[in-house]
Amino acid sequence: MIDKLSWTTAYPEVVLLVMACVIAMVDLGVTSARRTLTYVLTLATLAVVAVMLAYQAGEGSTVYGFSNMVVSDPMGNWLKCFATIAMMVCLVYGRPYAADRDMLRGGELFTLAMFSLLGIFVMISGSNFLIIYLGLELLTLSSYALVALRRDHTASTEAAMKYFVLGAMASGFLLYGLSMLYGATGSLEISTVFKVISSGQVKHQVLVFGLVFIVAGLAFKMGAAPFHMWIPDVYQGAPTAVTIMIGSAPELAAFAIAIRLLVEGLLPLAIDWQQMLAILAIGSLLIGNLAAIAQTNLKRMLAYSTIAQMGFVLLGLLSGVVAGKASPASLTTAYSAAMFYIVTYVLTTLASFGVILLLAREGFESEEIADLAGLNQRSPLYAGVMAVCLFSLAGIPPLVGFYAKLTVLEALIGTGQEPYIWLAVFAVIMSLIGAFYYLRVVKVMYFDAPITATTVSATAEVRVVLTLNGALVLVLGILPGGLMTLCAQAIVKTLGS
Amino acid sequence: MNLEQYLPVLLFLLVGMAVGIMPIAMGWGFSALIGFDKPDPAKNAAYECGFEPFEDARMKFDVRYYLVAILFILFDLEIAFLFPWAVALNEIGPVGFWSVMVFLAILVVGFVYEWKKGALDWE
Amino acid sequence: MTITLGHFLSLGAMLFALSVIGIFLNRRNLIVLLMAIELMLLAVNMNFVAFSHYLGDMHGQIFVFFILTVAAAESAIGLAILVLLFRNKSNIQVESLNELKG
Amino acid sequence: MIDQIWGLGNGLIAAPWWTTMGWPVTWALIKIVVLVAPLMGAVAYLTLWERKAIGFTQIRLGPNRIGPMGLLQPMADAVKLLTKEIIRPTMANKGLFFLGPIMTITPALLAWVVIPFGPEVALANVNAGLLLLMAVTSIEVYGVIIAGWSSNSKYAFLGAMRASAQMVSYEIAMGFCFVVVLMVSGSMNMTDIVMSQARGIGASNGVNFLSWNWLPLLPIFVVYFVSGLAETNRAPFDVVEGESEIVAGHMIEYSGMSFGTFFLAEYANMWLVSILAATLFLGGWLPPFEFLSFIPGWIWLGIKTFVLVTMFLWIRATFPRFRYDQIMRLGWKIFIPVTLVWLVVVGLWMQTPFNIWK
Amino acid sequence: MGLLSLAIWTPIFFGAVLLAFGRDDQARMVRWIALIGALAGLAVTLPLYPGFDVGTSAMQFVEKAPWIERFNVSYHLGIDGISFWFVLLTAFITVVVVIASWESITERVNQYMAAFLILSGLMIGVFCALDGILFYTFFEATLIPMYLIIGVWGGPNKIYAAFKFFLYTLLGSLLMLVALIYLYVQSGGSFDIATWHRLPLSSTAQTLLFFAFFAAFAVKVPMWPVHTWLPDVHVEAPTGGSAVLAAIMLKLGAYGFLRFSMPIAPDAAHEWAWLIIGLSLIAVVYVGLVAMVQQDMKKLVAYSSVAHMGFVTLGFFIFNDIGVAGGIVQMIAHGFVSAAMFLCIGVLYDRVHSRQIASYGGVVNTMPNFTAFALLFAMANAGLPATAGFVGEWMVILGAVRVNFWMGLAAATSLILGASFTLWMFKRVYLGPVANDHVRELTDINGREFLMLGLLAVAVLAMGVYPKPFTDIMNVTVADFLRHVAASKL
Repeated sequence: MIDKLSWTTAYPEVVLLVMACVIAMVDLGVTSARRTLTYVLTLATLAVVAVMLAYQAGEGSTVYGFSNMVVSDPMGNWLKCFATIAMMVCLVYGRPYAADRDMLRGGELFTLAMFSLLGIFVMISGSNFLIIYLGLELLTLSSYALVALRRDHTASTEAAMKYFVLGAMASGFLLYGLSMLYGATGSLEISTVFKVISSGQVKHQVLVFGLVFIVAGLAFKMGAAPFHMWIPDVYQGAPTAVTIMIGSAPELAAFAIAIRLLVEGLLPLAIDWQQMLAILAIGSLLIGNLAAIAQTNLKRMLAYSTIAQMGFVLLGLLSGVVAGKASPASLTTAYSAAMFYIVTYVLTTLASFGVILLLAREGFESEEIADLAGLNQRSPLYAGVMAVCLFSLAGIPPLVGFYAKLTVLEALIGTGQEPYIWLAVFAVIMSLIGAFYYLRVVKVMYFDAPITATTVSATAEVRVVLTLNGALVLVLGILPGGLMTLCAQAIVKTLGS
Repeated sequence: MNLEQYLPVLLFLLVGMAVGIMPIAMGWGFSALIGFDKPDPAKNAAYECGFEPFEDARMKFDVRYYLVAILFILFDLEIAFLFPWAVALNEIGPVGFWSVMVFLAILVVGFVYEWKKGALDWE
Repeated sequence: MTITLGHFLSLGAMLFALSVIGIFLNRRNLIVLLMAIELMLLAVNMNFVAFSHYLGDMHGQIFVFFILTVAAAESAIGLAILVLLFRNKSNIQVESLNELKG
Repeated sequence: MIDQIWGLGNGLIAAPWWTTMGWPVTWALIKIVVLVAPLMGAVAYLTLWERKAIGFTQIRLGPNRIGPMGLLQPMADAVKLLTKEIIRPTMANKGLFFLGPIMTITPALLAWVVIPFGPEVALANVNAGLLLLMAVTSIEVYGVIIAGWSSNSKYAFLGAMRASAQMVSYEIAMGFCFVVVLMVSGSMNMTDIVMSQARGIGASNGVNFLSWNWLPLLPIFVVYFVSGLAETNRAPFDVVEGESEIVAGHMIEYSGMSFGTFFLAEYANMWLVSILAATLFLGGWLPPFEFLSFIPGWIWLGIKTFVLVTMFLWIRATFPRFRYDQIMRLGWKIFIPVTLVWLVVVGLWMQTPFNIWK
Repeated sequence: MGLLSLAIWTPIFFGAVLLAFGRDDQARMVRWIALIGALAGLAVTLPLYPGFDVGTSAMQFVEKAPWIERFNVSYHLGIDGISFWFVLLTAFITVVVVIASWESITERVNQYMAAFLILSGLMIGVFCALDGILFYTFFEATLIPMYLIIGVWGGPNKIYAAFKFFLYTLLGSLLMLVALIYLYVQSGGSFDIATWHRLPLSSTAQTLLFFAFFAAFAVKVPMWPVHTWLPDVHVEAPTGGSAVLAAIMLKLGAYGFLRFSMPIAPDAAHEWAWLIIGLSLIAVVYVGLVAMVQQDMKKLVAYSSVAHMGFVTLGFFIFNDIGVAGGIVQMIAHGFVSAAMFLCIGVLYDRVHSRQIASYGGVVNTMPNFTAFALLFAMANAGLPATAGFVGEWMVILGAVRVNFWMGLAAATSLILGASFTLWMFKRVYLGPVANDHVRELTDINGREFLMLGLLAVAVLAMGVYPKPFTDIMNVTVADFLRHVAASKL
């Protein structure tokens, strides 16, 4: 029975879990205020895991393990790899911030980050509803705790509470949908569910009933309107070092389960869920972009921008099946576009929150847009990084955000369906509105006079990583081909069968 | 399934409640009958060592009680997990056994962590 | 009268609806919110157990087991956050969650 | 004989509703009454025995005025409690205030439903017996909390907090004890648990008691029994009602029979813990030596239970009260690790060829 | 690396170097490096002229390399007779602008110079790109440096102007993006512009595409009524920004008409030509009148730019060789002339810090050399013969008359209007007695300013006197272009 487990599918998870436990134990003996030992161990572990994942992903094979409970496929491995790297970057950026705010009294920031990453892994790997659910909960439970990590801060605890209530409700919705699917198909296994639905023996109404809840739950997790309520509050209220964690790697996991559930499991119902996603996408683009204009808090603005960006991801997801027919080409185009979008979005988010983290000092959060005033005079480098990110989010070439939008629009228009083309036009107009509020931040950084003359200082590792991160947004913009091909191949190999 | 075996459980539940209610009802009845039922404000006031009650009794209390409650919930569920495993231990072979050992190991990590963090101290 | 799957599902749906209503309409106490969330998970459990029984498939009940555990962990974290909130705000009214908006 | 009575009752009314519903219910009720009535008697006389036993330890007589050797003392106590005024504090939540004692006694009685008094002699021989038992006894803590909360008195409230924290703490250790027992017996059915103790080297050689669970699971047995003390809030774990600190704890506002109900529950719980210990660790109704098997099983069970319950009294007479922090430390930092370790030890043991529970 | 790549990346490289290593306290060195970068950028474009084969309409100096293989996007560069001069023009204007900004910019010089150099490279990229996405990338990327140039170094109302500039142009170009992707899908997965030229399209599709492109290019040109951003931006932009904006950026839009709208959707172009012509005539006549009443010199020149660009679009959409060629010549000429006009205003502004016509008067008394240049450029702007402005306008008017006399007449009024507002401004600013103390204290242009105005003056005169080299290069291409546009795709 041992040999049926296929441990190879779970090596990264095992390493991560063991090391998370070890680090939790080691941390008990660490007395340094900045938790250097814990920090270094965590980063080393994550680096090892990332290499393992990249290696597995590079092999490009799909392996099922643990009696078909988990799957290790290229898409999942790449997403996990990116999530690991994102988490490393988050920790590098976040440590000085956390140390200044008494969040490193224990090593929880690191262990919880690792556990949430483990949750992400499990979520991405799950090929069974149960596993996906467990991963999701591991992720969200760790996230709740992370948000509340700054114990004496009212806004953080309030954000944690809101996050908790809405997150738990989202899980409830998702579960309810899953229970309906289970009842209708008699299986928790995604591939079996797919087969049963494809056979057409199941009542359509029951499936759609379940589907509504699943889509609602997913929309909650992704932060798509009208289920976006938690995003602004949590982004704003959480300590920025945690906001960056919530805003980056988990988005990859949300994307992965959307693919797993909707595509690998419920593709025969694509006509139904594509309509739902279309509504969600329109709502997200509309609400995200319009509400962002009114924000004065940068984190909150970026939260609304996240909602808007999720609208684009949804557009990618919904353009896979054309007129009820799923051709491999259209599927690949659509889902690899969405994957490219989400990966590059995470990259950009990391850098933009990294700059916010960098500017925050002890007792000063630097989260109002006005706090960035004259950043260009104070530090042209970081102003440049931020500007690159903002232009990228706005979708201006030659930055990577443009190619993300391009791929998604291409997928949409490639369907050749008139409603989809109008959707594309709508998305384009909305991103124009988006450009406005991103520009406003650039304006503040470059055109306004600085409030303080203090120069921006950063530790060496933050400086290097942040510069690389910003440069990557630009370089991937100039040479996006590699990542696009990677996404496409990952999707082809994963969904090919 | 031997659901019919649960009929006595239900009946016993009712009897148990009756046994709880009856003495109180009887006590009530007797004291009313004999005439000992004479409430007055002082008698009906909450006990406070002879003082007037200062404030509402539903006050803030030590956060450690919450902590105990939270830890209890978690550990109790671990036990709930162990129950079916323990029952089936002879049938599930080494894989089943070692899976739960891993589970217990993680549990122990958590336990040691909270111990070292002082969550179990009551000082 | 025999109890069919439909009855269980209706009960599950009612519980679920009640919990959603509880979350959205509750304007008073956060503890009630936590309870509504637990209720939601119980409604799902009801579904799973009913399906599992009528399908003759064990997996649904295993799922319930895990949901129960997760629900416990969730309520533990919820309570912890609640305690923090109470320490910071000195009350746990839903209305007091008003610092973040816009 | 029992079968004859069953047949007699079944033939009493020749209607389907009677044979399918009416008679089984009546029959079950009869059995319940047959169980509960002696139990209440045992509870009542446990109070007398407690006072007598403590009297002996302290070289005094104990109750000796009412009836010969004070044998009617419990009756007198009952009459006194019944006629006392039941106070309803002004500030209390009335409904909850009376729900408290009911919630305490109901589970204390309900748990008895799965206790086997002999082979096939249990009210409900359910498969998930131990689970049901654990579920039911867990409800007890609600009674305490409700009582403390509804009284709206600081002493009651603090007492309830302490009591519930203590009870839940020891419930974990107790739960782990159950798990270990389940591991070795492979069933949650109480009868099966007893029967599993009838196998082994000791049993096949006529010395049954060496095959009982108490020997291989000695640490677990000790932990279980001490946890039982704490669960029932008995001395030396009775800080809940520490007279010098918070008077009677969550029961402070209760009087007359509503107070008496708490006592009924407490003593019923003592019996329950004892009989459970006898069932899980001391072979239930099994005789200690094969040659003693002519004595009926229920007598063995009774003897074992009585010895254990007397241990409660002995311990009360002997030990000073723990401080609260000591109680919590014992529960969390000693019992849980001990049970965890023993659980792993037993688990590993069962994986080896030396497994004695095959 | 081919010549075109060099032309694009040389200035961008220098810009990046300035951004990375330039420091505010070394402004002098930064300026020199910028000048070297601009000159290097110009130098690598010069070999294009001898290397260019005037006898063919095919793309020359072609470079092609796969870029984003996933979407079949390639790094595909090439120039033909239409785009040839714009590459040189851009490189040339960049040099002039760097010289013009030598002293007037004192803050964050490295960023300023870098922005111009990068902008220059990107604009050359637009003219060279033969791949839809590459074109779009360069086209859009120009927004970023220009936005920063206006916003950071602009006038008091710079932020409003910068936003207006960015959002107006972005709106148009996003619709163009949709059109590009649509074409990609229709062509079966190609972003190659030449492939698109040959792509048959239905009438509806052509119309939709035409208007999608129209949205992008009309804003950029700018055509009436979407021209309103231009005066605002010109007023607020720094001198160099205005010069580049007027000289090159407006041409991006007009160039887009030639490269995309007309060859890809020729039937729609014919069908909707009346609209473009109408709008162009409105621009020429109405905007000319508007220019007349301006009090602000920059605004006046800005409006005159709108009017002149109206000529360009008019020339394109009358579909004959003299009209199209005239339009292109007009674009080049306007590149020189408008840059020169803005630089002249810049010279005055640097000294008096006012752009109001009323603040000046009798400048000729204190700045005779400068006034001579100003007179030349004013005459060119008014389209007087023997200046660059004359050639293009005259060709367009000729073309228009061939199609319809009244159209030609309406277009010709612009000669009168142009002369009136330009020369009237010249009279009020330069002629007459010294108006106030500011003017009295003016000093004449120094060597640097002389150099930059001189360069432009040479260009303006050369083009006006001997336009043949310019038209020679484009003749074959334009003829071929017209043949292509005349053929229906339906």
